Amino acid sequence: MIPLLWGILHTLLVVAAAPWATGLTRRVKARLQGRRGASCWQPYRDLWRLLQKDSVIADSASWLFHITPYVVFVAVWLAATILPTLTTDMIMTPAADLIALVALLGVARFFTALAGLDAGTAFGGLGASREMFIASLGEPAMLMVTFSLSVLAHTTSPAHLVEFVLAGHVGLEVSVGLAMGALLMVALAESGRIPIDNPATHLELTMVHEAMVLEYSGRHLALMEAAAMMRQLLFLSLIICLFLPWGIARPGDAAPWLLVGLAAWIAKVAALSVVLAAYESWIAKMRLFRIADFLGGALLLALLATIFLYVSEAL
Amino acid sequence: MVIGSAMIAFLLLGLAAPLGRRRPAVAGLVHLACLPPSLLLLALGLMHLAAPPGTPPQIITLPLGLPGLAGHWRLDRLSAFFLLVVNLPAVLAGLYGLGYAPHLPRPGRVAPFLPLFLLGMNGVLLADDAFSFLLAWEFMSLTSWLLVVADDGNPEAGKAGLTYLSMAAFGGFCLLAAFALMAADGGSFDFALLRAHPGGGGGVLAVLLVLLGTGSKAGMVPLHPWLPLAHPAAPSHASALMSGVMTKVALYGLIRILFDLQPVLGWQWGFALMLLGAATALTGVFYALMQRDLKVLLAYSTVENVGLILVALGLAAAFRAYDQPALAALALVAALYHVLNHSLIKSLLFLGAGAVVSATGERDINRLGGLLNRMPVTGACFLAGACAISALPPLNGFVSEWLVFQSLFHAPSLSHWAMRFGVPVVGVALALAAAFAAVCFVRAFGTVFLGRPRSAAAAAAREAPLSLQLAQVVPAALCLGLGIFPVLVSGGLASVVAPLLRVRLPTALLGWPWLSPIAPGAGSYSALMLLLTGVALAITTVLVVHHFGSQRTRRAPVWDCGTPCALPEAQYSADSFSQPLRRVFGRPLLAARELIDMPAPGDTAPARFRLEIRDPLWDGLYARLIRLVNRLADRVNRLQSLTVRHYLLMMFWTLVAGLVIVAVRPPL
Amino acid sequence: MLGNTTLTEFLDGLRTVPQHQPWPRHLLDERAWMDLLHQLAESDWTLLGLWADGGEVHAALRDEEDGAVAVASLSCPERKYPSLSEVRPGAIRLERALRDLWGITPVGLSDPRPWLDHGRWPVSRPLALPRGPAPETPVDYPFLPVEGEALHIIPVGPVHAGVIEPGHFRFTCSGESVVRLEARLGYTHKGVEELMAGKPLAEAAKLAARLSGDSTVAYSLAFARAVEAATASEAPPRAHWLRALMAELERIANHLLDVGGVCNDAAFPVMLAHCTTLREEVLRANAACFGHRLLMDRILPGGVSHDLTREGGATLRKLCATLAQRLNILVDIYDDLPSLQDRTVGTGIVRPALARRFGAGGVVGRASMQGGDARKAVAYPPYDELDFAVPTQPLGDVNARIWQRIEELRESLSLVNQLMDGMPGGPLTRPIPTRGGEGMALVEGFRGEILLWLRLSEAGKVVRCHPRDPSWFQWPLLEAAIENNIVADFPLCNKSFNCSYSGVDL
Amino acid sequence: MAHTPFAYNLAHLIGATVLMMGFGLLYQRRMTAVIRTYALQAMALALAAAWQAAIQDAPHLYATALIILLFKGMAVPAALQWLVRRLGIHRTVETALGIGPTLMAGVGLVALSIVLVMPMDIAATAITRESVALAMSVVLLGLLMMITRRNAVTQVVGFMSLENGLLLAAVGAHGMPLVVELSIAFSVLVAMALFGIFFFRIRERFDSLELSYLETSRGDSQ
Repeated sequence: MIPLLWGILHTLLVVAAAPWATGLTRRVKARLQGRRGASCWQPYRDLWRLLQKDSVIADSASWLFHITPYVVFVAVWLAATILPTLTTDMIMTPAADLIALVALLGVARFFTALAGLDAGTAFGGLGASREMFIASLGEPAMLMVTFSLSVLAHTTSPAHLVEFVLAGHVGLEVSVGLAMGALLMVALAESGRIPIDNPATHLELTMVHEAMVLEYSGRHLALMEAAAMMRQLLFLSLIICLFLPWGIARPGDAAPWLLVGLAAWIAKVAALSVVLAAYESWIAKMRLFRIADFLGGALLLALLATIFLYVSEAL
Repeated sequence: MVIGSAMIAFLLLGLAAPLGRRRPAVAGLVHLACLPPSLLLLALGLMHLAAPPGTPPQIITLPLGLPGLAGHWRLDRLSAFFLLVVNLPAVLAGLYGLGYAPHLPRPGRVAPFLPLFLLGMNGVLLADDAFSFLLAWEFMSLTSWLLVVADDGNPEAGKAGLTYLSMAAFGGFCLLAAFALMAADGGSFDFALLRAHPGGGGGVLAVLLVLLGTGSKAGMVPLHPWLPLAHPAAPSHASALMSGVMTKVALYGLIRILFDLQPVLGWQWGFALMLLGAATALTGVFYALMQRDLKVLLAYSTVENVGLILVALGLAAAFRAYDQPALAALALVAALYHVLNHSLIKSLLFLGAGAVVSATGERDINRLGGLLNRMPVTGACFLAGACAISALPPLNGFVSEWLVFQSLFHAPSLSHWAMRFGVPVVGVALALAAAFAAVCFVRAFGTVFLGRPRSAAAAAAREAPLSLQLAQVVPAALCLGLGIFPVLVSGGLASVVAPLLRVRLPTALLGWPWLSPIAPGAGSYSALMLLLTGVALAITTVLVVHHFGSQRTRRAPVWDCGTPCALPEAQYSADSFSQPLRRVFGRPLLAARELIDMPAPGDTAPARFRLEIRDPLWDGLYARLIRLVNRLADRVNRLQSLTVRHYLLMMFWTLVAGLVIVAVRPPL
Repeated sequence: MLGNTTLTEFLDGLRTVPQHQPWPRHLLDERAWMDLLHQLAESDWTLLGLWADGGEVHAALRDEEDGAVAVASLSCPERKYPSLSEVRPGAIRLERALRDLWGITPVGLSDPRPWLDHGRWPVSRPLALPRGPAPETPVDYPFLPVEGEALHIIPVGPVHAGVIEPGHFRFTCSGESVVRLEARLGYTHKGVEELMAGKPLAEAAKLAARLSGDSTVAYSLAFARAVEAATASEAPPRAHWLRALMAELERIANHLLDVGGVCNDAAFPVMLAHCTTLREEVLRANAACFGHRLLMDRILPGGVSHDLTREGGATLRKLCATLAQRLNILVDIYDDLPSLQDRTVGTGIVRPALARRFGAGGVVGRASMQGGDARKAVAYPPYDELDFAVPTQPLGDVNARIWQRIEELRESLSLVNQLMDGMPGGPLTRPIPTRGGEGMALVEGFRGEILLWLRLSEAGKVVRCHPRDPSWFQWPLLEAAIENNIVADFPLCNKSFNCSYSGVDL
Repeated sequence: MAHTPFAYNLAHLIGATVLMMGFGLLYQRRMTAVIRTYALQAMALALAAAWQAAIQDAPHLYATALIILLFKGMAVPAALQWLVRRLGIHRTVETALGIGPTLMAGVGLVALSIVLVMPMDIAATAITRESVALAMSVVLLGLLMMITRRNAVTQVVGFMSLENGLLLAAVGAHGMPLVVELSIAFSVLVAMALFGIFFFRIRERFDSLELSYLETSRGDSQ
């Protein structure tokens, strides 16, 4: 009963905290640019405002366009639910592992791209084409990170990976370092941040994610935006969960430990958001075709991580 | 008994069909008549699979075959499983053909061969000696060739048929030689005897020939070029069978020989198979990504999936060689799961493509678009197929992909360094192939079914007739079912694999809804849990959004950044969609070049764009081979105009050479 | 005779119009015009402008060898004249605009499509004397053809996702590769030439100051100089120096914003934030010294309206010192940021030969080796007394245009200091005599050389005023700059050009 | 001399950072970025030396670390930056092989060095296979960079990164005297001076080539 309760709480937590993390990133970025910036809570207001508006849908769009925001939102939410944040004692732990998580994000991307193509506009296609191009390298890199971690820990389940790390089976392994580097690169790409995509741009021709959702409005747009925020939080949580899990509550811990886990998670998310904002402020966006080098590099890094395991395992 | 009657039914149907070739309705009837025997075989396969473990295989010996040799037929769990794989799509194809075949340009050239084709494929599955196997195999090849060239008005089909025929002949010859080598030591073509003497005779060369023979039929790189020519040339339901089923029959041959008849292979074979599979998967999906013809695209996607299965088979062989039967069973289950999935998905997609083609007359996806609004059932089913083949949960494609990756992730435990380095590289290839597959099907579904129509034909499309719809809805539902209840399927597959590897894979260590084949903590997947949670979250989302937000939806002209443009070209074409990938990977792989001629500003001359794509494999291997053969043929041509004395001389020398070989050859 | 004649020699024997200052205007007949065409094909005279006035077509030319400027006029009673577009492609859009506005047909112009007239005006040929009727059905605008399989079109604008000026860009692409780009402008037509006609000088000066908000000083200066030329008067020396001071301040403010803007379009907003604060300091100094942030209406025919006080001078000197220092920091950031360099270097190359063919000046031209700068070429006061260089860049890419702006910023900062040092005393204005005449001015704005031609009536009112923005010759180059680039890099190219949408559509 | 796994792991992690910077060198396309990555590599190397000093209890390695940090991590990069800016060649890195293929070749080289190291029997020394593999990989990557990058500056950087790999192996080995490291450092100095002269001599060539290479090696047209 208790895991179920925590599971529900955790499910609500990830959806509730996502706009805050995005708001924090935006605020720090604004600060770094010498602006005052909007409050961290502004994304909530934005989403609320969008929710109140009517949704306008293009004449040429099909039913797929209607359901996509729900599919995307639920898929990302589901993925975020799988991932342990404050505790590893989760009801959803056995239901899906990292491969399934990648695939769930793939579902969200698949449908977002289709929705981009649905209205029959040039920009939607532009975004969809670029998104799938980026994903075609990012997703394998993510899978390879999973690969190297699972070779190390003999599991692909995130909760068990956390257990494995916390149990001290793995120290500062070279492979872990390489895998983390790869995951950081993938996370930037997958959560649509600079230097891959610029969520704040107004230049249609340079957009990726924004171009796909250009035709959305009202509640549908709110869902798409919320899904994007949740995706960003998810990747922060993933990095935390795989590489900085300390502080997380474990099965059998008493309730206060859960609060500690919560506090630790929030602190780590905040810290990573600040780091992300700082990094974003000091780099320009890449040329589109340079992304292939970047993510190809991430893929190779993850491959190296797997290869390096053999040397250390042979010790 | 049952098998025999079903087989005879196919045979009679095939023989009877030409009688009514003048009437298109007869073609439909023939397809209808194919249903009962297919259903019968399907039920038979299911029954055999459902039988308790330890049930012996059914063996039938018929006085058919080479003089002095009986024809051996056998139904074991592997055959039973493949009966399922063959006859389920066969039922769908029959259903589909019922409504579809009468509208073909030449229904009389299709109807007789379909039952014969089914006969051939089922025959391969049941054969238990080399002669019967090869007979059925060649029968399958020949009838499928006849289906390819069914549309005699199409010169492309003629060329495809020629390529296919030569490739089939090559494959058949390889298998023949392989069996000859294998039988050389055992002294028998009977599978039972071969099974009794594992590791006998032939060795490396035999395995290589088996690989070439079955690989060429399955579409293994570099023996695949015939496949994207031949599969799409046949009528759509035959394409579905060829692509979805016949490749699986070829893989059946591979599994039968490698895991049943010749189970003593070094890990090197598994390694080679893995690398070949990875190359096949990547090549297939990358070519699929570049195609404009919907059916060719699907055919290339078949190549990709065959690659995936080959990787799993290679892993299984390697695990077995390293004496890790549990992991070998996992890999083999993954392979078989994907065999089943792909046969369903690819049938579904080809049937959908057929519906699109017959509704619009258009196979070029750059001239389609917006069909989801006009063909909702076909569109929804195709979407299900696209999701499934892109390995999206909770559909079935994901389960088999998950299993393949799980077995792959445990492969680094194998101790040889080549394996340790090779496996991650294969992992990268598979991950790339999976991601490309998603791109490919977003592109295909997006350009065909979404957006605005790009041609008048696409704008005037109508939904397919009921039988066609039914033939698509059933596999789509099955895709979902096989995805949601993976434990049931993998449990069944574990029983198929058990006799081959002598170990039974535990598929649900965590309990019923969780697929967890390796260890309780080693990663598990439960589609049902995900689906239920997802539904719960979806309901919550809908309730919250509709309670707190506006519920109104307005329809309006497309916004398009304030510049709606009515031209159909003002949306991405399929070529444009895949251009970034073409630009990054196409340059090294396909020597793809974009030639852009952009006039200076103010110049009103047209700008020009030309794309040059060349297939290095075709140029480098096949084109050279063809030239060589042509040159040889020219030489040989001279033989036709020799005198009688020359002919006699040649016969004499051949005789002497033969005698010398016999004399020199060491005794058996 | 062809080939080695100077512009002055060529036009020498032709009839000259009296009262056209400061450069001569010659009346050509049909044959002389054809000779001119042949001569243009041989020589490298730059076409400075092409405009109509009643039944006459005027072409302003400059011989780059000796800097001689002249206007050639052809009377065309049959409302057609031989087109210059064959020999000077920069004239194509000017001729199309001329046809739309005046109904005068350029014979031999290869592009039959309208330019400014989108078929939405209540009249056609608005400047011709009998105006034409409005089209009854919406006009179809065929874009230039593209041949190739499975290409797609991206129509961008005139409404954009960001708040920028309206312009329509039509890309025909294969995926990310651009096969053809065509711009369609003319969404901001205000009918300025017609508005100017008949206005007294003071009102016309106000209009001139509002032709282009970011170049208000440059246009005011051009107008004032043209008026002074037409009336053969001269502003007092202190006015010249103050005008130059304002012009440089305007240049500094705009270049700062452009440098930041280009970086922002490469998703590096930090640079824009810093550049914007610097620009804000300039604007505040403007407000403190001259009473208007953008210096609008500070320059009048005959002089300037505001004087620079001692405190104002001190403010500006301090401003220059801070700017120079902080600019260096920003330049270092730009130069040291590989991710930014990666975007700008090699992107959007304009070949020097092409820039020359179109006679493009300004930042765009100078970043492609074209050294033209009216401050040097015309050397209007006080620039003849100042020491400054006209930098150029060889490569013509986005990076070159950024560097061009940075170096011009540095020159301008030095100029501001020189202007303060050498500022003469004396009156601010001198009255303009009321008399008729024709005047032309060439003034260097921050985008490039602005040409302004006007004719005054004897009553001292504007009869006809034709301002020609430098963007006319820069816009077409944008279509070439995209060659070999991908769609996603277009905004960067466009921002690095920063052409005026409004200026080419008055 | 029993070291804790933690000590080893951290040493390896630092080594891996050096290796990653080696890949970074291959990935970068701007001269400034290349030099900066090189500086980071040298700093990671200094860290590795310092850590080895701590775990081996060998104070002379602290000196090595300091030398590396000051000389290779700061002085050399600064000199190179100055040189590059002085010559006006801080634009694109000229590649003989595209970035992607180079990176793939790099991974292949790392795999190769691991294969070579695997059968090594080094129980006797404190150097673990992993660190040898790391060092050898860095050396090979440096070589790869020298082969695949046309520009003289990048070749120098490749050479020095190769030499970083040697140092990485050296600091990991016990009992290597300070003199060796000093001599290596000086050898770099000599190399620097030589290459400096070399640059100035080929400057004219750069000037004349700049335009054409810019057009052929633009970022997205590879």
